[in-house]
Amino acid sequence: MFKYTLKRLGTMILTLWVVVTITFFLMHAIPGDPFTDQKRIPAEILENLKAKYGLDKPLVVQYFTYLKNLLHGDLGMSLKYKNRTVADMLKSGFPVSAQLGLAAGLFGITMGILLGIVAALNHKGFFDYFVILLAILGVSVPNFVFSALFQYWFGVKLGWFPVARWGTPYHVILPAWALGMRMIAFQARMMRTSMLDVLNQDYIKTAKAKGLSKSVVIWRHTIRNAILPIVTILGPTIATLLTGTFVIEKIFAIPGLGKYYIQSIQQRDYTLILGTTVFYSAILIFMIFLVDIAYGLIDPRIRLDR
Amino acid sequence: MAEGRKTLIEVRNLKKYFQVGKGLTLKAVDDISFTINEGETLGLVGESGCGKSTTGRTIIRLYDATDGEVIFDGMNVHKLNKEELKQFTRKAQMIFQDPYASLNPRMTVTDIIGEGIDIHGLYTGEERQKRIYELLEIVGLNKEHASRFPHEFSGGQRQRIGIARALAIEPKFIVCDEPISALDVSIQAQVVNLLMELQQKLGLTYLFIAHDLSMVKHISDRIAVMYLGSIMELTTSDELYDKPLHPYTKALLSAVPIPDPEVERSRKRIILEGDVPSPINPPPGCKFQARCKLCRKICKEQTPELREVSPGHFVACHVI
Amino acid sequence: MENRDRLLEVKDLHVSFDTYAGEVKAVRGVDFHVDKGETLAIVGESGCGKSVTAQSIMKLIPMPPGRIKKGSIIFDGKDLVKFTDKQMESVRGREISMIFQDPMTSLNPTMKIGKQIMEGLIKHQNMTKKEAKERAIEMIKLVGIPNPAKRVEQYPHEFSGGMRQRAMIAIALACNPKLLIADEPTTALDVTIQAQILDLMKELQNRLNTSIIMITHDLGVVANIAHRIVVMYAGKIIESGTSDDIFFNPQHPYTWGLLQSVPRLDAANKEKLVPILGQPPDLFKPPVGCPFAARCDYAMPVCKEYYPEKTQISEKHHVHCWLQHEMAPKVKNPIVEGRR
Amino acid sequence: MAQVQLNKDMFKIVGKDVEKSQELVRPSLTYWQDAWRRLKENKLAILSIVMLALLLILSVVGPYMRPYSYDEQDFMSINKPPSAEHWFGTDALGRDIFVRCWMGARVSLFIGFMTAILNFTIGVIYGGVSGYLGGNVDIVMMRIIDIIFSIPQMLWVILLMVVIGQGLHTIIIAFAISGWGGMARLVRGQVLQLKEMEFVLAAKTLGADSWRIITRHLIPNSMGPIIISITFAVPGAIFSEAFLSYIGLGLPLPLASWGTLASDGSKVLLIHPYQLFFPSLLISITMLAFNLLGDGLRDALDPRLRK
Repeated sequence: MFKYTLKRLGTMILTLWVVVTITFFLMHAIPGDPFTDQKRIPAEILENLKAKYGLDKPLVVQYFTYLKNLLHGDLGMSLKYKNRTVADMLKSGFPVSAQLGLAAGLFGITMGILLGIVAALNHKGFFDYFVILLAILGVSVPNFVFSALFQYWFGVKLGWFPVARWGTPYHVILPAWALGMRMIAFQARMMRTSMLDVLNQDYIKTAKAKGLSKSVVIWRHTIRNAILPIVTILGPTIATLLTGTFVIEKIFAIPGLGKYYIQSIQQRDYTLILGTTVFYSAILIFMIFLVDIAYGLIDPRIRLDR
Repeated sequence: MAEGRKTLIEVRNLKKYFQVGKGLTLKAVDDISFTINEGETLGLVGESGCGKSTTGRTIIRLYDATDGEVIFDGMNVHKLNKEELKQFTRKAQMIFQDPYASLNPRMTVTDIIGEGIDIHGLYTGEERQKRIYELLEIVGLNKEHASRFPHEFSGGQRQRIGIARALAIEPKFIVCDEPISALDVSIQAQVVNLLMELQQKLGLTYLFIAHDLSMVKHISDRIAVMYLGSIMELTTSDELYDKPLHPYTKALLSAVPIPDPEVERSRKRIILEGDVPSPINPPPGCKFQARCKLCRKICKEQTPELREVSPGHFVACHVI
Repeated sequence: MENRDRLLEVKDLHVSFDTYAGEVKAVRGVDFHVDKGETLAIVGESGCGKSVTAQSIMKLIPMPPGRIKKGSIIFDGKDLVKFTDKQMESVRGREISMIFQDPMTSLNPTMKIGKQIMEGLIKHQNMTKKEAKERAIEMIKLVGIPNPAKRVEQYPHEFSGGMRQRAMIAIALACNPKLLIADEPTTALDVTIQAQILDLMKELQNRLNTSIIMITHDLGVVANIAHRIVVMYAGKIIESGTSDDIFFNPQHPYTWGLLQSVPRLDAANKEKLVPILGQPPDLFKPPVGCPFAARCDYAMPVCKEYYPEKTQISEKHHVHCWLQHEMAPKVKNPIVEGRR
Repeated sequence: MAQVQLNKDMFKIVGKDVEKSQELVRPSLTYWQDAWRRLKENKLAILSIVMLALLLILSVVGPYMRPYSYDEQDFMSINKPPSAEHWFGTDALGRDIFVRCWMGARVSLFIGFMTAILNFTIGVIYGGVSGYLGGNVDIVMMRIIDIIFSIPQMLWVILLMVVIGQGLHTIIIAFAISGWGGMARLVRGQVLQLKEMEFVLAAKTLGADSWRIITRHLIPNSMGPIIISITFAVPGAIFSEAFLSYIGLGLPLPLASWGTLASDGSKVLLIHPYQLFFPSLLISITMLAFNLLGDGLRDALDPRLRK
């Protein structure tokens, strides 16, 4: 297990490095420099600005400086917000996004798995078709549509929850729900297939042949094995969750990381784009690492084989 | 009955290793040598993982050998260039184990059987069709089956199609890789009878690979017993049954149940203990040492050579 | 017919599967019984209904699409067909156990072997975890797996095929069942391992006096282990009798065909096999008469019209074949002739 | 059994009738015919095909059904709800939403199909080479994919859009560069599995060259899963485009796609909900139809059902 973890850790760092490198050079491949559009800046001030951000040095030097600073957690200064570091902005936005993501993720995974289980146990029954329908709707309807619907119904018409903004736990419910819809759909579908697959396995027959009760067969033998493939798709799921926050935070006017990211894109704040992308990637790669480790813990075959 | 005949295939010190991870070598075939005479059937038996299928595949160069050579009719199979290799494939063919996986599900029976004819440009147009009908008849199917797809046939019928495909380019030699083990008993006999008839009629040479010793004994002139990539014993099939010498052969023979309750009741079994060890990084010495009751010190140190103890009877054992 | 030694009696069992294309009649009226301490072999080729029959006894066929249409399964005086799922739970594993063909897939990959043995014990014998574990270690030792204390803590992927089948036997026999159903338990194993497992089963049967139903297509295995044999074809029993009856005095042409189509290790070399030509019928539309008629050398017009009644040859030996009818011509029995 | 009339004639041995037992009773169908038969039985899938055909037709003729052009502004009728004149209403600049929706359909569907085709091409070549060559080449090629695609596609797309600028072509380029990983993995898996199948070995034994093995054996047998994957790739791209437009990285004005329309509509959601409703409905219907069709194809083409 130790060796396995170490190997995963190595892969993680390598991946992160590749991503940082690609992103860095992509950002610097943009023609012109970040200040081109600000025409009124006199030449010497421009030079000063460039020097301040280190843009006057050769690209390779900039790259290594960036890497070095990155190791210290320094992601540079924002180009558009004067006197704010990128790290600062991430620090203020991340907890909000994390809360939203966590709420949506927990909600999505639990609901998805639950629905998947119920559907599989009710195979070809009414509830099964209901879940299939729900799952297809969930992947077919964009989450900004869900957001709009929820805002309109539960916010404006019924007035149960605040329409937008952030602050109290009440504020979390609508955006988390809208964000979780797609996840529910994915997980329910996956869990259902996985359950049906496991239910057809020989070892389920063995368990039944032992005289175990239906509930024991389902809980102890079926679900545990059926959840394994769910764990493997957690990585991509977290990724969709992450990109989902961009839109949701915009719609619900939530002061999270996604909002900064979108802003940075619209304002072409390159250091902020670079910093956010690197940060997102790091989070995601770390999540995937955690998922891999969790998988190793749950599945004894992996634990010892590698 | 195979004596005095010309040698068709000579396998010399053939090795086939697979790399299965860092520093791990799976020695599927580990230095084996034998010959097959023209018109005879050599049986190759052993338990799963003993390397018998790999041997068959390496002989016809589906796999490249790690070391050693295969001489077929004067050709050094693993040294042939592209053009020579194509000529070689016309002479050596294979029949596969799984009747479901061995036929391309997207092709009609005509195209499956005709593939070899097309590749080697033997016949075209109407002649090609005529030849395919002829082949179908030879293997006990009929014209109506030609336009059908593999999934419409039962296992036994599919195996017949596989045989027709191999026969289409008129080979001299066929590797039969467990051709009957996926079939029901009553169908097995059909296929075995067909193979034996074809051999008589067309003068074919077979390498018959199987784990079912009674079937191998039934069809083969001589039998080689494999264990963990090595040949343990090689002799005529009657001699193998009457006078087995290697302790593994003895155990294997005694493990095969005989469909006769009277015989079974009075039989004394040699029950081997434990399982076949892994062929990955095997210990030095005799491959069978871990399960052998006669194991001595030398068995753990030296790999026994396959030597001729009486005319035509080869054994690889220090104790014999 | 009342018999104190009788453990299981299956009467007129019909099992069907509803598929989208229609009803597949997998088992079509099957009668047999098992006595205490005996081994009954059910022999037949793939698709003949032998596995379905066995799984129906445990009511392990998936329902739906499967269903027991008709018949009774009397076990120890009670009709299992009428049992509810809940009632079946106390039969399965405790009274009747089962082992399956593929030991690689029939153990739960994420559960320790020990725990898989303990489950049944805790459920049926009200053992504490500690007692169950001790018993599990004992069982592992009993089935001949070395190092039992270490092995209970391991997962199935750490066991070889033969060892897994031993573990399956340990699970099955943990609660001392009266009947063990073994569904092709050695088919996926190598011969030397098969010999080990068969030996083990016989030894345990002697020691524990368990009855065994052995499902197999391998006549060699049957000859090795069975006391009595039932031969199935296309969902019906076509002949049944003691091991000696079936091997030395079979009466059904299908049984003749089966025996003649397998080579014997101790037979003279290159003796031609007598295959059964053709294919078994599709059970979507089973033929009205004898299902074997299309492949039978001795088929008569009557065979294609009517299914033959049961004919008693001796106390334990009966057969379904029109050749037994008084109007039928006398034919030579190739098996009896061959033995002379 | 009822008493039957038996007579001597019925007891003459006539022997076996092997032909009869070997008769193939079921009709002969090719793989594609069989798949089509199964697909036809799936009502939802057929409905989806009809819906998609309808969408395609409307995207062609829709803009000509009303006497407005997609960029014609009419300040006399701003934010008008749906009516006989403006079927889907008008937007903040007085443009007809019905016409804009079908112009948007052209753009969205074009993006969807182009992306699917490009991903298919790159993915099949990359995955095919990786799987067919195997060994170390395969290991390296797959490692590259693992690293690149551990970051969600959307992040790459956003970066690329920032770098190469906004526009219809750049969206498609960005999707093409960032979206072929799944297809490559799928094709590689298929090839890897198929090339060890006995029928491919048989072809090799017969002396078939690589070209023949690839064209006659590998490609025909991996088409099923590839087609399914393409079916899911089209809506995926439409979805992503909508998403991009929504966060302001979509098409430049006055071009419209469903995504930009929805994005515009959402700004006035609480006052004029219909402006979001129509484009969202079209997106959802398209997604639904493709997803249902994909599911139907999966059931129809799944080789496991064919035994």
